[in-house]
Amino acid sequence: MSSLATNLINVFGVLFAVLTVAAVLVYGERRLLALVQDRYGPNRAGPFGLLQIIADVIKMFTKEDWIPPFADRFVFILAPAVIMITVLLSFTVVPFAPGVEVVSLNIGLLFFLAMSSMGVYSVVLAGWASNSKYSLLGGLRAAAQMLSYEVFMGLSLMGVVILAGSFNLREIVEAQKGMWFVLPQFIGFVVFMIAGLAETHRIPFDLPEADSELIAGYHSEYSAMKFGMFMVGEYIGVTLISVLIVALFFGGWIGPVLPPLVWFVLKTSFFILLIILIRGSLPRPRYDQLMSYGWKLLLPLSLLNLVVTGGIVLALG
Amino acid sequence: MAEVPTQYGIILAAILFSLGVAGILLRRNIFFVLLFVEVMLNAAGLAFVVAGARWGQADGQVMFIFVLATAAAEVAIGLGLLLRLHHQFKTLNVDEASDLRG
Amino acid sequence: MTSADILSLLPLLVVATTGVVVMLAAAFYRNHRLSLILTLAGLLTAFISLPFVSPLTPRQVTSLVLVDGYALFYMGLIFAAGFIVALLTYGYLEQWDGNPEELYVLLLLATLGAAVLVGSSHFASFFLGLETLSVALYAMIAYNRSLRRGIEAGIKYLVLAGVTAAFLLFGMALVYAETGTLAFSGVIAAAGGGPSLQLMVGLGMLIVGVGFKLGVVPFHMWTPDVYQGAPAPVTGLLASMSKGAMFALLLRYFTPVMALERQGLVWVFTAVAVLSMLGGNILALTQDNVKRILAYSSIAHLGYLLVAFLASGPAGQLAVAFYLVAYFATTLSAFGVVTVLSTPDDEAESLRAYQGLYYRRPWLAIIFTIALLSLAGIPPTAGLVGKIFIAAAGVQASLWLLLIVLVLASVIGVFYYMRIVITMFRRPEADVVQPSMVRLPRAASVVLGALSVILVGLGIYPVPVMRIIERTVARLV
Amino acid sequence: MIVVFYIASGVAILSTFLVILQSNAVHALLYAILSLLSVAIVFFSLGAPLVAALEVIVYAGAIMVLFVFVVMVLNLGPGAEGQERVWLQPRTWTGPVILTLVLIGELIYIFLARPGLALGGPAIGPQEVSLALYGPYLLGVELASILLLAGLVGAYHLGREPSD
Repeated sequence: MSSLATNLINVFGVLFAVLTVAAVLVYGERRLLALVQDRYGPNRAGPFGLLQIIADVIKMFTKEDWIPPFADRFVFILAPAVIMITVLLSFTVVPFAPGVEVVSLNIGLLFFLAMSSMGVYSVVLAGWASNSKYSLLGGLRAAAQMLSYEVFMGLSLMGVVILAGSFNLREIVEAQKGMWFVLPQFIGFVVFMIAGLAETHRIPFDLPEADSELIAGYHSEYSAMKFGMFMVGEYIGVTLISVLIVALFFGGWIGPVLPPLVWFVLKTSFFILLIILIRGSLPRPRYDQLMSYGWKLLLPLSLLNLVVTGGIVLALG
Repeated sequence: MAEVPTQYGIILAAILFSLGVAGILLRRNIFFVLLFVEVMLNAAGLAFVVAGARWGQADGQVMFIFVLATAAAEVAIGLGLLLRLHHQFKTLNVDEASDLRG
Repeated sequence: MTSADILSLLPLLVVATTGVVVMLAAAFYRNHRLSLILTLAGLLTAFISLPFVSPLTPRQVTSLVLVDGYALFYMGLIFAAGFIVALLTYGYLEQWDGNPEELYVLLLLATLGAAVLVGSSHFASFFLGLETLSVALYAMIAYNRSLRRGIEAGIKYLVLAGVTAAFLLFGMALVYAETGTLAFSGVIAAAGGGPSLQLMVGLGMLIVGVGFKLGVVPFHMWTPDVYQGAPAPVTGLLASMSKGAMFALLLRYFTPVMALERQGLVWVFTAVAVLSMLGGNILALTQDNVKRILAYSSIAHLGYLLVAFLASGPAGQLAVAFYLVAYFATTLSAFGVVTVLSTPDDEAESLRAYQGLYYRRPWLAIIFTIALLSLAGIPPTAGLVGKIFIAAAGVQASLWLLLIVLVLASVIGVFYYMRIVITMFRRPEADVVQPSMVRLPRAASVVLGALSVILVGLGIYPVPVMRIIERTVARLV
Repeated sequence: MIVVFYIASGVAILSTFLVILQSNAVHALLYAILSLLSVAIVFFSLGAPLVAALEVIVYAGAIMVLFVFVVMVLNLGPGAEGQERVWLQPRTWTGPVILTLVLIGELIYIFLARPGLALGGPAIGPQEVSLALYGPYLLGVELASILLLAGLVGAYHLGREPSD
């Protein structure tokens, strides 16, 4: 009975926390970007513009939910749901602190990779179902980009798996008691971070949406709550990448003095802020640059990392 | 954990395999034909995993991984050919794209 | 894996390395001649390494590959076929405006797949070798991607081979579910414990898969179309290497299974052999396209080989080995002639293109004639000696029905082979537009000449080859 | 786990069946993906978590995306369905369907005919599979890489634009 209650608390706690973070990010990102660009950002609604979040939500809920007549209705509705489901499901395997996780899966990391590979469909299907050429091009770009960067993402994590000897995220965190994996796996960390940005198609990897070329790409035709789901999905994705970076490379909840959960939240916030600042500072590359960067630099790098890590672990017995 | 009688697993694989065969017999669009080849390969992989589970060996899963590699290679070439076919014949229908006659 | 293990895999490793080297060379510096030279060097090294590996055999390298005299013999045959096809390809693609280098990479990978196939002792290596061969062949068949029929043939082969692979795999999985082992030896041992219905279904699916690859009746539908649509040298490869490797494997591992389950399987194979011999030869009579005729002829030849397979025993092994040597040389020689008369965009395949060949290209016509005589089994060629061996094996096993059909089918076969020969020697009519004269590539002419010498040589004095076969293949039985 | 197996099996069969009936390429693909996902759950219930994950990552997540990719490249919008509908007329499908039903019936009969096949053992995790893969099956891994190389070179050659 008590285990059921704990489970329920964990499930809803995680769900609530993640959605709250996403909502706050909608506001936080704009404020932070404004700071970077030396302007105010949203500052009218409420103190420091904090009520802007509520205003945005109301706007999204009350707008006309329009499905273009030329679109494929079924797929059009399905696409935004896919991103929400896959990203939220990924959170189930993340250990936030001892005892605070939804499920301890022995293939946790693979589950995350599986979900992120399913996430590709939301963008691709949205691009196809909209039945407009900008969306189609966006969807095509997204399919190629996400499929490619998934490869490096998976490979970059295998070094961590070798060191921890497990796919289970809890065991991976516990294996970092002595040393954070960011030290031996620095290359893995860098590649994972870049691939993570590409997977969530954030700037500088936002070619699938690229406002200036594709007028928002795959979600050109989306409005109201469906558009909202894409946006929230993106913010949850950013949170997920940060959470995983912390769990895989920065010792998860491990830290002195403060309670574990606080450490986890602090570390995660740092990476979320970092990702937002990256958005504020980097330009978008050309599409071919993006692909050749991935295949010609990141792939050899992550393979090298894997081979060297495996070799050293073998040599040390 | 696995308390499922092996023959049910094999039957599931057999049904999926047969559906794949049916799809190939039914469809004349090369796109669907390739899709059903994948369905059949996947069913064969399933049968391997079931058989491996029956004997408690890892071999079945290893074979599944090889099947996966095969499927990937087949799809890569198959879809490449499909794009060429569409380019040359302006159709994906295998009956229409038929120059070779004896 | 010990160093002796790795050493005994040397031929395979050489071919695999060459494939990667040719690919990397093409990535940095595209040069047709360089690719050819690397390919030839690799295949030659692999071939030369065979006798050096031979003292180490028989050796089971992991449970996947068994390197023994039998495997090495057929590997040698496969490497030789790859070598000849590479040489023929060079002249064929010399004037082509596409990229020829990838074909050599694919050729090497296909050769590797076939070599693994004959050395496999496990479902995994069987299947992976077969798929490597097939996947490389898909791309090779459709190599001239601006040609509609090439693409069509590629798709046809891909779909059928994909379905076949699925059948094969499902059959393997069922056998595995019954026996609990994936190694051939284990499967054969387990099958001896009393055949169950499930096992029979599994074996049946395996046979469907194997039958498709061999292109025997009733799984032959793809053969003529694919032969016609593929580039001529690739067709040669398809007819020789792909079918030969599969047959070597069939002979090795199905013979013991057959011995266990005498009745059902023997009848199945007998029916397949009869249908292939008759069907192939009769269907060939109606054709006007040389490549299609050769396709049907290959169906019939696989039928002949099945007779030797059914005869089994040392005589059968010997007959199959010799017949495959003769068949490889003959097929490659026949498709070699087609190759040198063709360009990638204009294949010399209609019978008309061969009219009066003797007056334009006397040597080529004579070489083709020798090849056709060998296919028909007329003295003094290797084809006749091969057929005699098969007949001898059949007599030993008293397969009278099959022998009668064999003789009957051979007689029918003579008609269409002679039709091509007569066409070549008939004076061209004045109004027929002569096909443009392509320059005869030097490498190809040497190869074709050598093949003809081998064909006649084997027909007159087959003893040396017999010795090699006895030392390697027959030693097993 | 038994219940999970049966439900997932049911979904797999149903969705594969629906693939056959779809005239729209993307809808068919969606059902195929659903079928693959439920097969992944079947794997999980059989105690094979690694291949369950691989089924999703490689099959559903990579191979099927390629199919969608091709649909998008060819721009097979909702208009391309007419031809497919023709093929789904009763007179074209009765033959194959009867054949398939017979096939399925036979297979079920054969595999149900023999009772008492042993139940599966304990779950076989990623570690055991990896040890087998890089132990006795090492040559198989190498061969699979060669196979993928052949696929890569072939697809590269076929897919390139003719101009370069």
